[in-house]
Amino acid sequence: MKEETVKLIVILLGVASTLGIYSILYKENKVFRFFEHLYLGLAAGYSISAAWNDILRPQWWTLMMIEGRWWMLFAIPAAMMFYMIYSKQNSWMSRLIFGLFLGATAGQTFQAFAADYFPKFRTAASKAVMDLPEVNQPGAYGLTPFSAALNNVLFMVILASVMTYFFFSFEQKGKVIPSVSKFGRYTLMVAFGALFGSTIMARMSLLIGRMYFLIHDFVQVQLLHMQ
Amino acid sequence: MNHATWPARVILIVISAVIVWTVIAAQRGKKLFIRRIPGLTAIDEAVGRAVEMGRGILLSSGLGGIDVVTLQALAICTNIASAAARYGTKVQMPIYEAALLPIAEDAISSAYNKAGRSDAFSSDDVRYLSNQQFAYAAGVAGMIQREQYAATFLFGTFFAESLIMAENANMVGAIQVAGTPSTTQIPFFIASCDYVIIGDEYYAATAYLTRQPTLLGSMIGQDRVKIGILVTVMLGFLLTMAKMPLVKNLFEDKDMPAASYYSPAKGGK
Amino acid sequence: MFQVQHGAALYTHLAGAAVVSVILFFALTLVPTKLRRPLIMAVTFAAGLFYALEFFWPVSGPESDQKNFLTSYIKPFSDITTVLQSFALGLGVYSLVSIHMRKVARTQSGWAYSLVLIVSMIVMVIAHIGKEYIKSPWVHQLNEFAYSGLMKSLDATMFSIIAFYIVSAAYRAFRIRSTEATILLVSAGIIMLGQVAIGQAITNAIPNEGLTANLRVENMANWILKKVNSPAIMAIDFGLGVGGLATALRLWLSLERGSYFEEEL
Amino acid sequence: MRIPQLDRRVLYMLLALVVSIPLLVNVPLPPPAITPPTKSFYETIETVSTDPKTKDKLVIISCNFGSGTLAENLSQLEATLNLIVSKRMKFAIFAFNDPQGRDLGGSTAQRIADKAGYKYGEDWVNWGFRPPQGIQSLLKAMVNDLHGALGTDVKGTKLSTIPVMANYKKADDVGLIIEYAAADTVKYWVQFFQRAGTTPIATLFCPTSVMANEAYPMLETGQLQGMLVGLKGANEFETLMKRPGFATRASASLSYSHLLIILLIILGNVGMIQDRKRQQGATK
Repeated sequence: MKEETVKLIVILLGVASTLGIYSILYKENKVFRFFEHLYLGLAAGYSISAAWNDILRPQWWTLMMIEGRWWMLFAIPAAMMFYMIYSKQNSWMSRLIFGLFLGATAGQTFQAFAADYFPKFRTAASKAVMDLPEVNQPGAYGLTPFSAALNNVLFMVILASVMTYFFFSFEQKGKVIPSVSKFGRYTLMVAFGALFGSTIMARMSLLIGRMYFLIHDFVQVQLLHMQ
Repeated sequence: MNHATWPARVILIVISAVIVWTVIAAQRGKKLFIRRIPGLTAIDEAVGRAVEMGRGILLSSGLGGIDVVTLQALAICTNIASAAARYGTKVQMPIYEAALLPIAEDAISSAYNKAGRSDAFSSDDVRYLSNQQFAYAAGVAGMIQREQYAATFLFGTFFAESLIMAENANMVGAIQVAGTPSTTQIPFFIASCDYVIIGDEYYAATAYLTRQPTLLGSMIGQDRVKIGILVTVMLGFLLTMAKMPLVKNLFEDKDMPAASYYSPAKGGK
Repeated sequence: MFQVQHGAALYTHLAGAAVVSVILFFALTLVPTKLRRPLIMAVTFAAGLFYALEFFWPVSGPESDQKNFLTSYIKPFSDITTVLQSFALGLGVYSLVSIHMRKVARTQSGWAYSLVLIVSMIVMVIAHIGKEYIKSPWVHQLNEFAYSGLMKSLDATMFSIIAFYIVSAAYRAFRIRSTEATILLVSAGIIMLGQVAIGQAITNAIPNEGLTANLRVENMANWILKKVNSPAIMAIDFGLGVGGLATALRLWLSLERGSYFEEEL
Repeated sequence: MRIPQLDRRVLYMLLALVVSIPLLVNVPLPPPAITPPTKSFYETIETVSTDPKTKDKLVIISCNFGSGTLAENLSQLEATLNLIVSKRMKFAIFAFNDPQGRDLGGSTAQRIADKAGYKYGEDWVNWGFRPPQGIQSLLKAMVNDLHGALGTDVKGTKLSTIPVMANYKKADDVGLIIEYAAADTVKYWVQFFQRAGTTPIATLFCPTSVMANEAYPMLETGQLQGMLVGLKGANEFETLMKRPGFATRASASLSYSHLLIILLIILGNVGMIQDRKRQQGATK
């Protein structure tokens, strides 16, 4: 096949699958169902190939058979333990290998926690209020000392009230705590609204990408031969 | 931070000790209180609705691999499955990460066993779908549209596909409860689901649903740690105000001049 | 003992390893029921301890190359866990294939779709693994069709379908029903306007300096994102971090009597 | 006038139209406001490329995106790479989250590099893809030994034999990291690479606009020195560089689709208030 023919078929397949998937927007139908199963099949095939091409071959097979690290063979019995779930008597062995993964994940949590949260604790704990210089650093939006201080106080108030909202070990009653936690809930709503609003742009960008494919790559270039 | 600094060692060990201590205290029979969490109370209601309507329930443990978040999701799903099994409602659970399949199948089938309904469990109900994000979403969307579930429960790590799943379930009129530590997805769950479990309510869920001493103890421990963090941070804030930035030094990792060094205001040029 | 081997020696070593594997595997099946749970707990603890110790143990060496006695084992260990996890994919594929094969074999309703699934899976495997080994052009073309033509488009399309759903979700959910819903709506609205040129144009006439700058919509949006959003998200994160750490501790120390460790082994 | 509740299919149709029309015909649009993260992004590249301490160091272009987020990430990549090559900085393409990133990044870099007269192997290199599962340990290893940890480039050539890599051996030889991502992959650089050498490395982030939210705090903590927020950021960057590209064109679609959503929300609320009033009237 000529390269151009291949390219054309690739684009036609792309158009068909795009329209096929979009058809679910009208309602669930046979075309969608076809593409859904096609997709699941391709995805499964892709996972298998990726597992071999990107992981098993370079990190296992090559090391074992070409570089001669024969002890890599022990990966097979270890991995077999996953499959012991299908054995009535020895299904406990799948939990043994699972335990290894579980422990490894748990052990890494300490480092992840320290790396993720310590800088945040520090930021929160070192918000200045007094003696702020006129800040003009990137991201500081050229704040005056007064507004920077105000914003930093607000930061603490929001942080504290949202955290209060998430305390579970006592009944939230009395005068102060319920209103603090209510304020926390309201600021959460502001935050979620903001997240929603700012995500719209990302999702629209995706749609623009797809529409550009349909309009430019398919209609304008392939059908109308525009460049 | 590639390796712990001294403050990090101390703080992490204190945090861990507080949690483990409360867990052990709870296991020894210390009485513990947990306040009402509305989103979690809704789980029973949703299962009840599914029973009334005589249609199935969809569980999803999200897109995580073998990690803390997904194991917690699995624990929540197991609780839901056992409630559903008691009423004899069918539960289906599409799985994302193959390595989780045995453990999920095991958990759900043991939930059925506990309810005395092991006959109702079919291993096809916990099935692997795909470990490709959107193939999984397409598969779940298809399942929802065809099976017309009465209730869907989405717990675990979610990314963009959250809305595809939640909107499709909304179209078929399912009652939906969702919970995720992926904070960015919460607004979409709020828009499409009936009840949303926010933030670390997610980690409180199993404690709340089962009232197991271990879990309750852990939750109380977490609460104490959070209060400790809040107090420390506040203290640091006040000390900074008084020009004694103690806490700043305490959490210091390594001097990090990157921001100021490259900031044009201070003149790298 | 663990030395790199080549040629015939490699094969004898592999054979030896295979024999040892079988023996070890058989030995595991003989572990008495009473010892099984402690064994699982020990393995879990040891795997976690490895990472925890590596992190906590004092380090030495030059500033840029600080290590302790475990640091150099981190990479091999994580490599091997990656490899093991890839082997587990077979479980998923087995589950998927067996469900759909059964449908095809019994010609249950929708069996044709199941057939599509299985065929497309096989095609993808041939094309995508084949392209690494077979130099003939048809494999590459098949890969182009299956991967670039179908798979990539399906991925991108399924991702972009969210744009439609976000519109219907916004239309339905953003109603002034309660205080909370109104706050959500207003905040989302300001951000949306502040993000795009056409929204910014509304307040373009207001000077971007001094007090009046606060009235410009993109500044308001930025203020919400930076000054309201970030402490709120940070507060949620603190809770999640502690929750995750607590769950990790329970799993690591096998304190949990959750569903998957409860049953008789 | 009574406003009816719209069927979701009508909403979908409207959206498709609003997004496609600006792609077909030129629709007028006011220029975007340049936001501080974009400005700081631009200035960081300026600073790194002129500071004698950093200007000869390597730039890591980390392409962790696939074809799904092409509209956002690829326009960011094009806009920023154009600036990098005009500063004659040497760069390396790298991907660890999605193998597509290697190909998309590689082909884009090839195109831009060819135009600028860059030679592969002498001015730039493509390190290729490494699986995400082992990325933490890989980055840790890269801190002290880029050549050993990475091994070969995308074509299988040993890094130690590639001329451009001769001077770049460890983290201290890296002057700038730019991460283009559809996920929160920048955290790996921040956690395991950025501050692991003797001096911290300036790190810039080009996320899809959705991932930007989580990254804002990192700007404040100084973990990131600048950020291009999705297509919008790319559009601002193109405006700043006075070199309009795809992002500028697509931002009309972006603007009008936002406007549509706002109009729909208003319509929905008016309809709801009308319904509520009518119900009150009926009960009276």
